[in-house]
Amino acid sequence: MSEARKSVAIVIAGSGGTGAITAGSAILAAAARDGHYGLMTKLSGAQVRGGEAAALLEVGVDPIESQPDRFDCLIALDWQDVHRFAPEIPLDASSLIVCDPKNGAVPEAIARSGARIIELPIAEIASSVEGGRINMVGFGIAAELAGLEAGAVDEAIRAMIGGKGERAVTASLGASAAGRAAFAATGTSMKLPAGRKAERWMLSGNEAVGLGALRGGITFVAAYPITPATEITEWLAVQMQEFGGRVVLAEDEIAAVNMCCGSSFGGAPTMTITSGPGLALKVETIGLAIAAEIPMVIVDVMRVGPSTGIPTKSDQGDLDIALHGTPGDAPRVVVAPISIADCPATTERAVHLAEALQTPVMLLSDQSIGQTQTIIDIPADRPAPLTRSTVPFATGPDFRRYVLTDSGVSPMPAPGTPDCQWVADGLSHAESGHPSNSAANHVAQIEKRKRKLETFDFGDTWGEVHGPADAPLALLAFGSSVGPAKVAAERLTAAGTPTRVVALRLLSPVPKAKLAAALAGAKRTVVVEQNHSGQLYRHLRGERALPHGAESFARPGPAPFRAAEIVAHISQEVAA
Amino acid sequence: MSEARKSVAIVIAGSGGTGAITAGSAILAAAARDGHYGLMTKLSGAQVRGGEAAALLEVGVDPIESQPDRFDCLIALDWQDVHRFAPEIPLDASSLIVCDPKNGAVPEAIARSGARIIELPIAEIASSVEGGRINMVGFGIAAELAGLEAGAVDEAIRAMIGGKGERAVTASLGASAAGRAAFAATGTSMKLPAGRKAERWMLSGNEAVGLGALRGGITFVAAYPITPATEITEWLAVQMQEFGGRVVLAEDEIAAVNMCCGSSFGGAPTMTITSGPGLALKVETIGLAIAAEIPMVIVDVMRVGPSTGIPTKSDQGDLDIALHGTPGDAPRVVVAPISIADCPATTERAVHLAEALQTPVMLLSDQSIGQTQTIIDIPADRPAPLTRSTVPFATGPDFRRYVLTDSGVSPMPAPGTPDCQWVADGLSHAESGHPSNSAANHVAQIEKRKRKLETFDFGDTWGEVHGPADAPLALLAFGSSVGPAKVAAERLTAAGTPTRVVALRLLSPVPKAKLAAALAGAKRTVVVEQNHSGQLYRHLRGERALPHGAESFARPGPAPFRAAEIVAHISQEVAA
Amino acid sequence: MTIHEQPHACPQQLTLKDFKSSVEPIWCSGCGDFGVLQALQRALAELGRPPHEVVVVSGIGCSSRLPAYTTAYGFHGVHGRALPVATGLKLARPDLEVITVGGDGDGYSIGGNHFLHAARRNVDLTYIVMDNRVYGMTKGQPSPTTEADWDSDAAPGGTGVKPFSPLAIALAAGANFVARGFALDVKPLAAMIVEAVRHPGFSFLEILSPCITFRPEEMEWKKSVERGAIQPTSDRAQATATVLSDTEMATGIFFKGDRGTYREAPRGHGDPEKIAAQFRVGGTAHMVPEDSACCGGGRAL
Amino acid sequence: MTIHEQPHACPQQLTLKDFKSSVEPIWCSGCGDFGVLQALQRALAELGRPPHEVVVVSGIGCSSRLPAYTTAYGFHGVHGRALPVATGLKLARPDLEVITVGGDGDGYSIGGNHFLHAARRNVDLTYIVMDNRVYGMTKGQPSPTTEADWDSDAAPGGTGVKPFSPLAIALAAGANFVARGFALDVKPLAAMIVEAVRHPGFSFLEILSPCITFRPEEMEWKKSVERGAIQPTSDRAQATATVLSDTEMATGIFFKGDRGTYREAPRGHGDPEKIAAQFRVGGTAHMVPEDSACCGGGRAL
Ligand SMILES: Cc1ncc(C[n+]2csc(CCOP(=O)(O)OP(=O)(O)O)c2C)c(N)n1
Ligand SMILES: Cc1ncc(C[n+]2csc(CCOP(=O)(O)OP(=O)(O)O)c2C)c(N)n1
Ligand code: SF4
Ligand code: SF4
Ligand SMILES: [Mg+2]
Ligand SMILES: [Mg+2]
Repeated sequence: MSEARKSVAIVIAGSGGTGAITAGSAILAAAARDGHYGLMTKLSGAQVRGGEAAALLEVGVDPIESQPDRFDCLIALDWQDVHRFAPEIPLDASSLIVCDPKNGAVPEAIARSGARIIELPIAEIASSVEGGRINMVGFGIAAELAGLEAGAVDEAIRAMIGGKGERAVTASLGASAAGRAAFAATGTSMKLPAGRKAERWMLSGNEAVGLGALRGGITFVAAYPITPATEITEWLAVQMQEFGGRVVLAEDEIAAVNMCCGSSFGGAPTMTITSGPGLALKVETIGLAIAAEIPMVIVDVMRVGPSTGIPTKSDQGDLDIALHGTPGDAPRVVVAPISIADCPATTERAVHLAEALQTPVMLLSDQSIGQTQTIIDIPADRPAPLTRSTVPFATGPDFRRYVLTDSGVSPMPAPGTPDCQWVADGLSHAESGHPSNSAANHVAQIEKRKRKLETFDFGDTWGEVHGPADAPLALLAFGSSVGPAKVAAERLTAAGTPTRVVALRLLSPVPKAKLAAALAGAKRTVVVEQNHSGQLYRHLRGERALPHGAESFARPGPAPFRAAEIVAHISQEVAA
Repeated sequence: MSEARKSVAIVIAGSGGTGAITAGSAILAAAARDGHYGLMTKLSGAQVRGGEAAALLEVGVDPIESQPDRFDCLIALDWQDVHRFAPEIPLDASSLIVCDPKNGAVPEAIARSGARIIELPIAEIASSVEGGRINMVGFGIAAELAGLEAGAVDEAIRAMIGGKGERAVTASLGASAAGRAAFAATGTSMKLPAGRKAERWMLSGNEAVGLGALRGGITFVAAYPITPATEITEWLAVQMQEFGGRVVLAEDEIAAVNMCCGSSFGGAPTMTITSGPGLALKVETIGLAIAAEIPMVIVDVMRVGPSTGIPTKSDQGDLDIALHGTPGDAPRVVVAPISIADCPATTERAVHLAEALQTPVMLLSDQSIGQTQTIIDIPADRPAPLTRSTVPFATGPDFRRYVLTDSGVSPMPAPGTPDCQWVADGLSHAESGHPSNSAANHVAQIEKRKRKLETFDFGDTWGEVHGPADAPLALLAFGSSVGPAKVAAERLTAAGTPTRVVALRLLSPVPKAKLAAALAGAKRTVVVEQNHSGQLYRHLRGERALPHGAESFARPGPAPFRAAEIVAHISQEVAA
Repeated sequence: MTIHEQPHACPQQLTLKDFKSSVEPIWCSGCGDFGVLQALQRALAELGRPPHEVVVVSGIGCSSRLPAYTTAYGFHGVHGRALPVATGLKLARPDLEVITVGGDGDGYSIGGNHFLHAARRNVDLTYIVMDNRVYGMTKGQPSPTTEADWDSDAAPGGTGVKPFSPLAIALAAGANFVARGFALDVKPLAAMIVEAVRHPGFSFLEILSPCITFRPEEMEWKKSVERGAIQPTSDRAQATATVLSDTEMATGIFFKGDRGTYREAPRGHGDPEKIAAQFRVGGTAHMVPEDSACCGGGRAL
Repeated sequence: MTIHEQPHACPQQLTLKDFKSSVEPIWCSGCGDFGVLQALQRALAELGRPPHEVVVVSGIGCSSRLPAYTTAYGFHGVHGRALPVATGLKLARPDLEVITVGGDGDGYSIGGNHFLHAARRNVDLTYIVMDNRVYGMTKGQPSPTTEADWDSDAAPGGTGVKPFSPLAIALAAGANFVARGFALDVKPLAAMIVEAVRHPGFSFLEILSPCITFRPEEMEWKKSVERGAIQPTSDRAQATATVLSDTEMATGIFFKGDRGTYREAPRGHGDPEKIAAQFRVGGTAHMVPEDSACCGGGRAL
């Protein structure tokens, strides 16, 4: 893209059954073996199954955390319905389109980009290899374009296809080699510099959250399927066969979160997993868990709302309900991973926080984090564990489940512990846990629950600052908006407007002091988020955690949030 | 209370079965007939039925909108467990306690107030009348204390007891007369000046909301019982037997709100009624109704939360969920009556707004408004009706349910209309209503739904200003906090700190311009609300609708919000 | 969603085409739901109500996408709540023909409570479930009718939980018409739908509808379905015994009852001021209605 | 809530008193639920598990207040959700004795779906419903078991809807033990609870428990209950026929089944780093597990 090429952005697309996604996965796998980083987003049509599909990739020498502004190359396995993706595949005059002339003319919606067209007989190349498939030819073309090392390419094929037997491997190796050769013959290349080979992780945000759950000690999961969150549940169900623990498929989301109440009351670190519509069904019980002080982690992988919205696309519009979707005053912990790489640690931390603070912790991921596949450095650190306080200060008649403490946390012995019987209750209660209508008890307990969040030292959990710490311009973002904000900040800084990014991980309770320190000296603060009403902005303003004059840049899904539009917004507003 | 007595505050209390509440109702009824205003709150113990009960009354020459700071007199029919109410019945040295020496000593918790004790043989007086009951003696004592006219007193008895036959009436008249005589003999009086006799209304906020629903044109109600909202549902079910229309008892709150979707889609003005925990269950479907633009009114009679909390006590803690309890960006209309007298018009208006704007309208009442019985002037005006736009701009293939208009409102023909078939859908959709993943359609529709709220002229609905409009101190309040705020403002003004009250009725969309005008010139703005976290304050700050330096005074239930504590808070903060 | 309806002269002349919309189904080619759609369109034509007097209501799932594919009015609500929507609609608008459709996940899992209570309430509705024994839309998780040993990522090795019989539940809850059909037998299915719609009260149709994508083995149902094995009865216990003993593959009408349908709404004077009069007090013109003056008239206060 | 438990030497010596808490019930005097409480305390004593190994789980309602009145651990959750709480607890802690209690509104109305699915799932739980055919706590509205013509403000003249039989639903859904008891017959009720708890899987006990305040006529049940009229069977269809034909006043055990209970959780190595290894790529030390390298290992992706 820039003069010293650091990455190449490629799309492989085709109609149902052509295997475009598999080809994309293979490119990511090969890039990883060649020492590169990369990121892959999948697109599919409206059809439940079997419609057009596209793999959107960027591979390069540095970690990649957001979708590119434009693509360098579109490899079309065929054209049937692929034009429907045109708005999501920005191409321009310096892009390439590689396609098979047999499939007819490049559709107008795509051709109008002005990209240079390279015609290759993809189908013919494939059929020249026994068992060869066009997607593997496409894979070879992409690998050649990016200049990936032949060894890494073949290794990736072996790793992916190996299970299908040697014949299949031979066919794929052959088709990919033929594709490489054919593209090499065109004389075009966007070769990347050599990568720094190292062992890394290749995974999606949903898998990364699953891993964080296991590391945090989750042994019980109850959930109801919902896109784009189901993959976490399914990943855990499969892994727990080996790891131990249990995933229960509940009859609905209400049952799921109530099962979590039961299991957590029983002493098990517990998780439920959902997306917006399912979260809506859980909020009554989340209020119970807050009032009765029952730990659990609630994962919400956000999609485009309101209502059913666009289930397969990303948005950050559930912040409001995550923070406030409960009747009565029910202060809670809300955290959001700031990248895919951050998912394991933030999820693990979420489990710790739930257990230590005896409260539900909401983990806000989103479709863009959850369903994007990426290559990351293996995270070096894991958060230090925190556990549930279970040892009573006194037993027998003197045991008080909700004894008032300075920290606001009281001992929570599990059933089976002698002489500590207590009843979890959503009614207002006294220190003993007995229901009480008394104002004194109600206020003491509501204060206690607030105190335990406000006095806790969240340490590093609060967030991160990227870029020049004294930059006059600060972009404040959370979740999947952090990636594009970071790229935007780098470009702005490079272009002479030093810009820092404040990536907020702890959304509630608002880490006011840390935020103020992170924003210190900024002349201009812009809250960047992918939703319509500026939910983070409103939240932070409501909490008096934003400097006077802070601005909001909010834009809803379904279109992915790109660095270029953030840069454009900032520059435009500066100009104006 | 003050030197020129304008009201008298009386409690009648007794154990289960003594009939304290009936006596209290009779006092209210008699005061109404004597040209007075009044307000009655009921207290009962933890027992489901049959425990101790108390009627807390204030009657006086002006309308009364909040609980008094203290009571002038406690009439104890007996003492069994009545001490449990002590924190809710503030008495002081200038109060009276009227009790029967046969019931033993005044309980310490009550006696410690230093109130003057007047002993009367209540039981003996009752048994001196054939069929006489102690509560009617208590009623007589109260009527005498307040100096209510004998005719009004007797008329109230006839109206209340008439249905039980002449013997019962005679017994009650006799017992009440005996009580009056006995108290007159003590020489003590807190006689009110003569009232201005006129026909008025005596009703509770819950009934007033019911009436507003009928006036607004509601013909379909689906609900699930929940305290303190059930009375609205029950009142409507009874009235609709005569008025017409239908109340369906749904299997749960989710079914209720979905039934409302169906009925409203069918063309009927529709309502569902609930309290916090039930509202929590409805939020997913509220999001659907917002996305698919289905009108309905959702009544939430707030109680103390979080979770089951204290179902019979008041709090204003559901504002957060009412505003934000939906995944995705789903802008909505939220209104709150500012007094019991305001309930009919605000409810009627809520129905109009739902129909005209094709959107759910949340009506936030609270336990204190809903379950308090009061006497009000018969409201003079009713809001001008607004109706649903149903006439299509075009039919057949050209009909577009969600056609983009300047107002954001599009025609919504009901099933049965030929050539306009459409499908209501919570998926993102095009103008036609067809599901669409396109960013352009999604953004156009999300903007449309925002636009229809933001460009609508809500007129007077926004709220009211009370007191000197140029007062340097402004108290900003909603719902049942308005009453105590008004009393506090009067006192502050009288004491030399001119104070205005800005009573906000339209909580969303925030009427920024009206609010700014109402607050113009105020040096100090204090947002007064009955919840723990200052939800209205946070909301208005988040929306940038508060002047710089505005303060929050938030205090949760269950204790009733009283004028004295608002005055104290204001004065303290001024001093500090 | 706007559907481009063909103009038609007279209801009696309706054909399947009058109920075919221009919206292209998102279903996988070969999905059993195409058969159900066709059968429904045929049935609606035979029933003779014009499309604008029919409403098709659904929840969320592949099967629940059906409303857009007919020319009737439609309501594609949230997951699991089709029956309450249909109930509210039918009660507010008894003049309309209300057909509810959906999947086994939508209707038996998250929507199970509404299924129970709609059957009990017995509003005059028809409920068609396209049972593919899987959550198709979310890509293949077990539903309440999935076999205990069906392997999936969500439940590796199977849930281990025996599926329940939706017909038995419907019978226990009070449904007034209970039948099982097969999606690919379009003509008999259409006839069954016609009968269900005509039968008063809550009519329940469980349709075996193969999911070719996540349960390709269900295409074998073509062979294993036992056609016409069932005789209708009006004896609920007998119908239940038949349901509990069958192979879950028999198609036909199991039960036709004669429970009274849900009552009509009271028709009233519609004058709110007459109602408001009960609150009047202290004047001379109006009598205060007994009881209501002091305690709100409600026994629940 | 803390309960002040008497210390006891040996589980075998437990008495009713060991399960009596110091918390005073909020129930109206004469409420049937007192009988159920006593029967449960007796049963627990007989079962011989110490109070700290027992958990009583409930929803919201008069009847759902019961947990505080025993000395066991307890969970008084939200309205209608007792069974999922109990399910999660029992699955996480199979060593505990988990008893679920509640009312007809809690269990059959808002909680109906969980009732269906708990019966189907067949986790080893006991579910005791105190059925007074009314919502007591909210002051007298009709429930799913209320007679069609019972007059109330909420449904003047009655709902007009025939009540359903919870026993028939439980049988249809797959409950493994189904019985009906009467609250005021404390001793036989205690024996029935003991049997229900001992029976593996989901045991359902419908208890007729009069609400003296809102349904005073139910005190007549003392006379109309048919005691011991029922013989248990293991034939689900036969039990259903008995349920459908009885007067809804017969007490006894209707059904004892032998369905397998919900499966145990997998026990594993518990080492997350072994699981994390599958993500490794590009190094030399580790092989990338087949398939998972490129597409996340899930067939659902
Ligand atoms: C509240 C909520 N929970 C979960 C989902 C996700 N979801 C969509 S469809 C579906 C299941 C569909 O299964 P079924 O009803 O059997 O329909 P099918 O796709 O098999 O026809 C689920 C769980 C949702 N949209 N909303
Ligand atoms: C979500 C929710 N909806 C409604 C209520 C109000 N509510 C409390 S108890 C109850 C019904 C109780 O009836 P039942 O379960 O039969 O118990 P009973 O009081 O008769 O023993 C209702 C509707 C609530 N607390 N929460
Ligand atoms: S996934 Fe299954 S149910 Fe869904 S459309 Fe495809 S075949 Fe039909
Ligand atoms: S209201 Fe009825 S169910 Fe509730 S405690 Fe009183 S008698 Fe029992
Ligand atoms: Mg299905
Ligand atoms: Mg009950």
